[in-house]
Amino acid sequence: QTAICYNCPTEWADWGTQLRAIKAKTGITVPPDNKNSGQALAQLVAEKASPVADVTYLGVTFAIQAQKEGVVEAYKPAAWKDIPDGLKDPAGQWFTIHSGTLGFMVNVDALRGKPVPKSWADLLKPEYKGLIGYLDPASAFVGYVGAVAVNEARGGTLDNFEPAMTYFKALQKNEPIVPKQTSYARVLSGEIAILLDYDFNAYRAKYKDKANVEFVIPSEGTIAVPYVMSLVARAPHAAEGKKVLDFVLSDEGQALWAKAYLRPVRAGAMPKDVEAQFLPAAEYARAKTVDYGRMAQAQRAFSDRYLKEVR
Amino acid sequence: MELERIPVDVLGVAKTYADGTRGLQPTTLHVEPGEVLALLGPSGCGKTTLLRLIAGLESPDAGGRILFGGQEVTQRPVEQRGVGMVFQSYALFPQMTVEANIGYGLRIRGVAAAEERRQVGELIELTRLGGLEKKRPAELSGGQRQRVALARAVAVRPRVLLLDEPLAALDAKLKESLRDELAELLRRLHITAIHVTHDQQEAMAIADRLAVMSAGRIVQIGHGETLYRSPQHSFVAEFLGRVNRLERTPEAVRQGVLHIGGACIDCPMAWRDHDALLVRPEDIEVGPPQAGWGEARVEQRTFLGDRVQLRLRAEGQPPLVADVGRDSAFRAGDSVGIRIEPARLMSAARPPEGARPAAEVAPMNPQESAA
Amino acid sequence: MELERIPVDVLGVAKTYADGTRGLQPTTLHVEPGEVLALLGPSGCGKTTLLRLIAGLESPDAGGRILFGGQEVTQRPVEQRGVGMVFQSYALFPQMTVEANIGYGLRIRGVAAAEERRQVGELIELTRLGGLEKKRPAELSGGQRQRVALARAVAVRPRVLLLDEPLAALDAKLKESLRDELAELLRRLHITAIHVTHDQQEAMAIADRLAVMSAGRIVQIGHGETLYRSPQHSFVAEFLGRVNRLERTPEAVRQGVLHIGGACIDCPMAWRDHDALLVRPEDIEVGPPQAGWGEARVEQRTFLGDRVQLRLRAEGQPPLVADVGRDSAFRAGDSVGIRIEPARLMSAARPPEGARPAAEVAPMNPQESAA
Amino acid sequence: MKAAATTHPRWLLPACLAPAAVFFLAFWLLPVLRLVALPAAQGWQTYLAVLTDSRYLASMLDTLALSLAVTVATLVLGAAVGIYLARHAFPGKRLLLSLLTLPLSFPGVIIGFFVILLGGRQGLVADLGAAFGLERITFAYGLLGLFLSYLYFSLPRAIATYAAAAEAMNLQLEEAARSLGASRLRVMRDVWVPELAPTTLACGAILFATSMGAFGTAFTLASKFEVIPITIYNEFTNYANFALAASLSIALGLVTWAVLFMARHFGADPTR
Amino acid sequence: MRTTTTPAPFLLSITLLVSLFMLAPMLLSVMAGLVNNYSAGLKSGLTLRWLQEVWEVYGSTVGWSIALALGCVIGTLLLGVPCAYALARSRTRSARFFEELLTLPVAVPGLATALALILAYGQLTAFRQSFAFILVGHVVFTLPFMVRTVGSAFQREELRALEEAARSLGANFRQRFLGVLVPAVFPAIVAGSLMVFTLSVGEFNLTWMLHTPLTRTLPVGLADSYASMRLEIGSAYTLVFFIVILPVLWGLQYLAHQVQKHHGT
Ligand SMILES: Nc1ncnc2c1ncn2[C@@H]1O[C@H](COP(=O)(O)OP(=O)(O)OP(=O)(O)O)[C@@H](O)[C@H]1O
Ligand SMILES: Nc1ncnc2c1ncn2[C@@H]1O[C@H](COP(=O)(O)OP(=O)(O)OP(=O)(O)O)[C@@H](O)[C@H]1O
Ligand SMILES: NCCCCNCCCN
Ligand SMILES: [Mg+2]
Ligand SMILES: [Mg+2]
Repeated sequence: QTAICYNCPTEWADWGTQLRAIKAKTGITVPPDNKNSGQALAQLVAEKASPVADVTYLGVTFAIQAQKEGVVEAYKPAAWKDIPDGLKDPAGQWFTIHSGTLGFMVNVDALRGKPVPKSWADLLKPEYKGLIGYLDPASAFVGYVGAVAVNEARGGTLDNFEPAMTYFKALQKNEPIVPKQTSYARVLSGEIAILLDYDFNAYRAKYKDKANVEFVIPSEGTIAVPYVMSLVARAPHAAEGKKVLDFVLSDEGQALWAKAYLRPVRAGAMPKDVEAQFLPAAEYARAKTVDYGRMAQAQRAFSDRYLKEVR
Repeated sequence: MELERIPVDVLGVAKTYADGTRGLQPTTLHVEPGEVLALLGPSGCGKTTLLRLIAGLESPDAGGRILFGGQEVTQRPVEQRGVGMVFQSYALFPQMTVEANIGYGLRIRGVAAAEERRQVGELIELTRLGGLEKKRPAELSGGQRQRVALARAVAVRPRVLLLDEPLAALDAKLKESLRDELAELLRRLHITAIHVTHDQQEAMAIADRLAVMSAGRIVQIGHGETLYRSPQHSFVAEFLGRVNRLERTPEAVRQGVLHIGGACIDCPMAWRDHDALLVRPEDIEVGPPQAGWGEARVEQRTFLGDRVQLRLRAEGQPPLVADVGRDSAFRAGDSVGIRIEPARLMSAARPPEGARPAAEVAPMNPQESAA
Repeated sequence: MELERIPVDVLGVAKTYADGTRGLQPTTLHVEPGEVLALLGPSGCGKTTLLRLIAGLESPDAGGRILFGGQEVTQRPVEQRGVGMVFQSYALFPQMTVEANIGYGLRIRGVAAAEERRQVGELIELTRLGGLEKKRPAELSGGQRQRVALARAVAVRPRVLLLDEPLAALDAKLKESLRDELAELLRRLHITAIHVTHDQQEAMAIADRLAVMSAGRIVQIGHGETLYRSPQHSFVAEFLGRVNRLERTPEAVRQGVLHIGGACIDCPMAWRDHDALLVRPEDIEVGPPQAGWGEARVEQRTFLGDRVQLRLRAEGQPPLVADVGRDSAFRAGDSVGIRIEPARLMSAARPPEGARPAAEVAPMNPQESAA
Repeated sequence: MKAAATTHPRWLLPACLAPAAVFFLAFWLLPVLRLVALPAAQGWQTYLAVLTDSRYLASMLDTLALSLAVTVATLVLGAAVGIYLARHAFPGKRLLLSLLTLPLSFPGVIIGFFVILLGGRQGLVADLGAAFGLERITFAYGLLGLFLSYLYFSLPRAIATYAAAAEAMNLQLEEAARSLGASRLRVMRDVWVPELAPTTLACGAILFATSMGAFGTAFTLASKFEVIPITIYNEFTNYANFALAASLSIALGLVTWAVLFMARHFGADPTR
Repeated sequence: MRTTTTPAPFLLSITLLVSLFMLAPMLLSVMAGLVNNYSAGLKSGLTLRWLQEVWEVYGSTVGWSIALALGCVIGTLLLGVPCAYALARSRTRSARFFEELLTLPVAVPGLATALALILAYGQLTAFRQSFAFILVGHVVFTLPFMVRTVGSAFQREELRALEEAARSLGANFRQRFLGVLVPAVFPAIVAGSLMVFTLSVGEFNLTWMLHTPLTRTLPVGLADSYASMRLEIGSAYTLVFFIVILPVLWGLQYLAHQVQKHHGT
């Protein structure tokens, strides 16, 4: 019994543990897969005529795009009603399983004594020259999330990316590293001291990998983003796929996400001891949500503009 | 080892290559059973083309026919003609041992291993390759390779043996000794053989008859001695050895003589009206100045071991080269007498293009094509 | 074109290659100003090694010295020795025209364009390359290439000309005619030259003196005629031409004679106690059987154009090869008489290894190293 | 001798060719033709995207410039090393040569990472710099890093090719030039360069082709300098815009193929 | 060629510099895969645990990659060697055209070739989800290298003579092709195989699109581990790559060398 999941990498969001739990509880083998959201979407579209995957895990905007391409299919998992509206497609073409909040993942040691930055504005200071990294907004979903976050924080909207553009242009003076894929390891090694990244990565580094890492929610505010899953249209092992989807939303599955520091979509599933390891709720108050449908629509125009203007 | 002996007939065979080059003009040739015929000529004259046509490695232009033992083989590919070939590069199979090379044709024919061993052993003995059975071609000397190539070619008991410059790849000293060895081997095998070369000494040493070729045709065919002594064309004379060109003034032509260093030599009847004649270096006698002999001065003396070569300057003639015995005492600067036996003079005339080859032994010509 | 003429001295020069091969044993050699010396010997005997040492392309083992015109050049690289070189493969620059090849050394020296043109023109004339100025090496025949290589080498007015088998790449016919041409050219240039070859006729035709080498040493040095007629070692005798080996029974040795076909020949005093002697094919006289001559049977007769080669079987001797005039009427199977002038007999002895080379013209030997 | 048209049965050569031809047709030519038709669905001008969109054009020109620079640098360095290795015997030479050519089998990802190990913030050079009291020198993420990584995967091919070519070089030509008084520089100009010209052309073409298509390296380094394979990748993964990705691929393929074709046309075979 | 003893200081220094540039990263990464903590360096101590971890997660990719590369060699041999022969012997315009076509996969980006393959054959699920799908891509990409390497060997004049010699001895096509021609071009076949193996084992551009979660190869795994895991793990994976690939490559190189020596004339 096998189900293929696109974009379920062992090292991201602790999918490794999740996949083992799926195997143990449902008997279904899900091989790990290291695509990112974009790669998964492209693959799904390419394989539309004869899909390989049964389920997929995507950043929310990619799920909306996948829906448009018609490569996903409606399915309402067992815990459907526990998922807040706005965090799921009404028909069930996609639904959130957990979410993360974008902020600064800071390797304090790598700062070599400099203060931990607290705000978007701090990052523009010359003292952080060479220490900052962010994922390519034109290439990685996390990168785009960072752009939307700074844009919202500095007064922009999904119709007006001017503040983000100005910010990235200014940031270039600090010679940032702009990788195209998750760079968790590079922060740990100190190659990147400050990375625009999710809270769960920072907590993992801090608590699991015992690194001297801090997570900062910038004072001007940020956004939280849902990560969603979908059943692939005409999935070859649809039955197994559905079982997988049910499991990741089950109490047990949700608890596993929480232990990996991903905020489970079913709020009740968050264990108290884990909650304590997060930043206080007051900090999280600065994390907004946005209209993810419009965020998806705006992505192309933003990427083109970013590629043209930020050099 | 006794081999079948058959005659080979080439009847009006020509070859035009795909790019339009006329590799061979229409040619007719008869080879006697058991005869060794040499195809001799300068580079590009069509020797290889003719040999490959006989082998079946090229197909002739329409109209040409090739008969082996009276039987038409024109349409048969080389695999089925029963020829043995020795290539200039030997084309030994590099990955096979000497034994395996020689036995290749037998294995192809499905000869039993024991029988193959026996026959290969016999050939190894014949070609004196004993002790080298397990070596590979790369480990052999040029002469040894040549013998393996020959043994491989005759192992399949071909009806005709074809050799394309089998000695060309060897150095001068080795060539000379292998030449005699090959001649002996061919005589011992007594097989109909056609041997391509551009070395006249090699041709004369190995072959019963020589066919001298030029520009895609056979210009003269016959025994080496005849061709050397009485070439019917200056081309043949020049090709078979060094020659001196002797000029005749119009007056000398009228008088039927040849002037050289003041002496007057009677011209043989046949070349009476030619304005130039040829003579070979060894046919110029050189002695002390004496009555009736021409006068000449030695310009250069070159000791060559078995003979001495003198460059002579005689009145009324371009510089002459004479080969004299190695004890000749004449030195550069000496005045000497020279004499030429009239019978040694040869024609310097070039035959008209496209003339039929002059044949000493006339080949049977059932249907010679127009050249 | 007049060139400088200097003597060349090689004093106790040896060469051990990086892999331990002794390419040349300690060697001492004197070349007279303007002399053409040939280094002659079989493959691998060290000819090229010696030549390259003189050129400065290899450095000698410690202790060896090389003098050009009395001046030590041992440490100078080839660029600064003022030598001209002609390579076996000619090594013409393929991308340059004939002109550009010949003028290359002059351009390197910064000679003005007009002067270069003048000098190149002179050389083109000297080497009869007129009309080919604009051609590239690939478009030239072997002989033309060889002349370009020579012209290029002498264009820089070298003090010593070094030639490494300049004719080896040519086919037999061309070789013979270019040999004489090269000899003439060298004589006209009158330059100190060292010429490597393994062809004895070439060496004799071109060089004033020959140094015959074997296994890394010079075994005999002298004029071609002397070496050919009175070789002091069987190696030299064999290398300079074909020889027959004549065996002597212990009894014959005691009697101071040589038995051949029933005849008895007096042995020259010098070789009285040798148990084998050598004789060249052209030194065996062949005539009708007659009193006092040995008896032999003709086993094979090969017509070679300028001569006839007979293989003879005489009692008491291995098969002999005799070269006779081309009009010789003897055929295979005939009984003939043979005679050998005792003065023509040569020693078959091998000198002890490491012996000092026998020199006809003793080189001046300031400090000959122990061999 | 000219190529002899040895008499073969007419069907023989086609029969030998058939398996490869069928395979190639089925698994490359037909699928790719279908891909080539994709952009047409969005209007024919999609084919010209690389010319009409300034961003794609810039990306293409940048890639061309980078590939060209890398090719030239690799040829110079590869020739020097190849010639040295062919000329000089020393213990461990075979091992060194095989280590130097080993990266031929490396995926581009590894190479990108190597450059980070060398020139990243934690890299060897930065550490060395810091040890000597200088600031931490980083070059991995800039143009220099990209250039060096391309150099890294190009050098092995050049070294192997030049070592083989230098092995076959006619030493006598060089000696002839020297005997005529040529300096080292002259020997290089008049003997080495012409003699190695076919190798240089062939090797240069394949290096250029490889550089144009290199993806993994640029992907790992992710410098701001966007090469065309990354642009194609972005179109492909971010928007699943296959038509545009195909159009850009065609443009890249044409440029690369043209270079390979020219090299072969001038008598040098890059894939040999 | 003879080697010389003439010093060449300029060439030597370039050689040293380039060797350093090529070898240093390999050494660094081997080291990184063996230390406990890369940023702390050697003083953090040596360990095999990264290697072990890699072996657990990615062990299967090693075997598959080698199997794939060997399959690719076999595939290109079966398709390429007869094809090389045909192209070497045929002088028609269409043969030249086909030869030109064959090199196109080298010029077209791997991504495009892979996409084309998926669009054309993606619906054959069993095929799509097996290693055969990747194999097909690798064969298409490496075929020109095999064809050209072996083809130039077939074009040698002496090969024609060898073939004619075999014919004159009565060998039919199969006999002379397998018995004479293939052994005679064996050095080229080994060289071509080495090249194909090398290219296949490191192939990422195509493979990255063609693979599925169940059909991962070494380079794909490498990209994963570099992208998402600890530096030490990525490095340990590189070390695994060395350990696995080096003996195979050296074995093949040794074979090539032996064959060359054996066949050298
Ligand atoms: N395959 C071919 N295609 C076109 N022309 C050819 C071919 N083979 C030979 N020729 C031409 O045919 C003529 C005769 O060539 P052939 O090889 O028979 O000469 P040859 O006498 O054997 O010369 P060589 O002594 O150089 O071997 C030459 O002009 C040659 O260029
Ligand atoms: N570079 C080298 N390294 C090692 N040994 C060498 C080298 N060059 C020549 N030799 C060896 O030195 C000896 C003399 O070689 P050399 O080239 O001088 O001979 P040669 O008389 O010129 O022969 P040939 O007539 O074949 O050219 C041979 O045994 C040869 O193998
Ligand atoms: N195999 C040779 C390495 C060439 C690198 N090309 C980059 C492609 C990315 N994998
Ligand atoms: Mg020929
Ligand atoms: Mg030599």
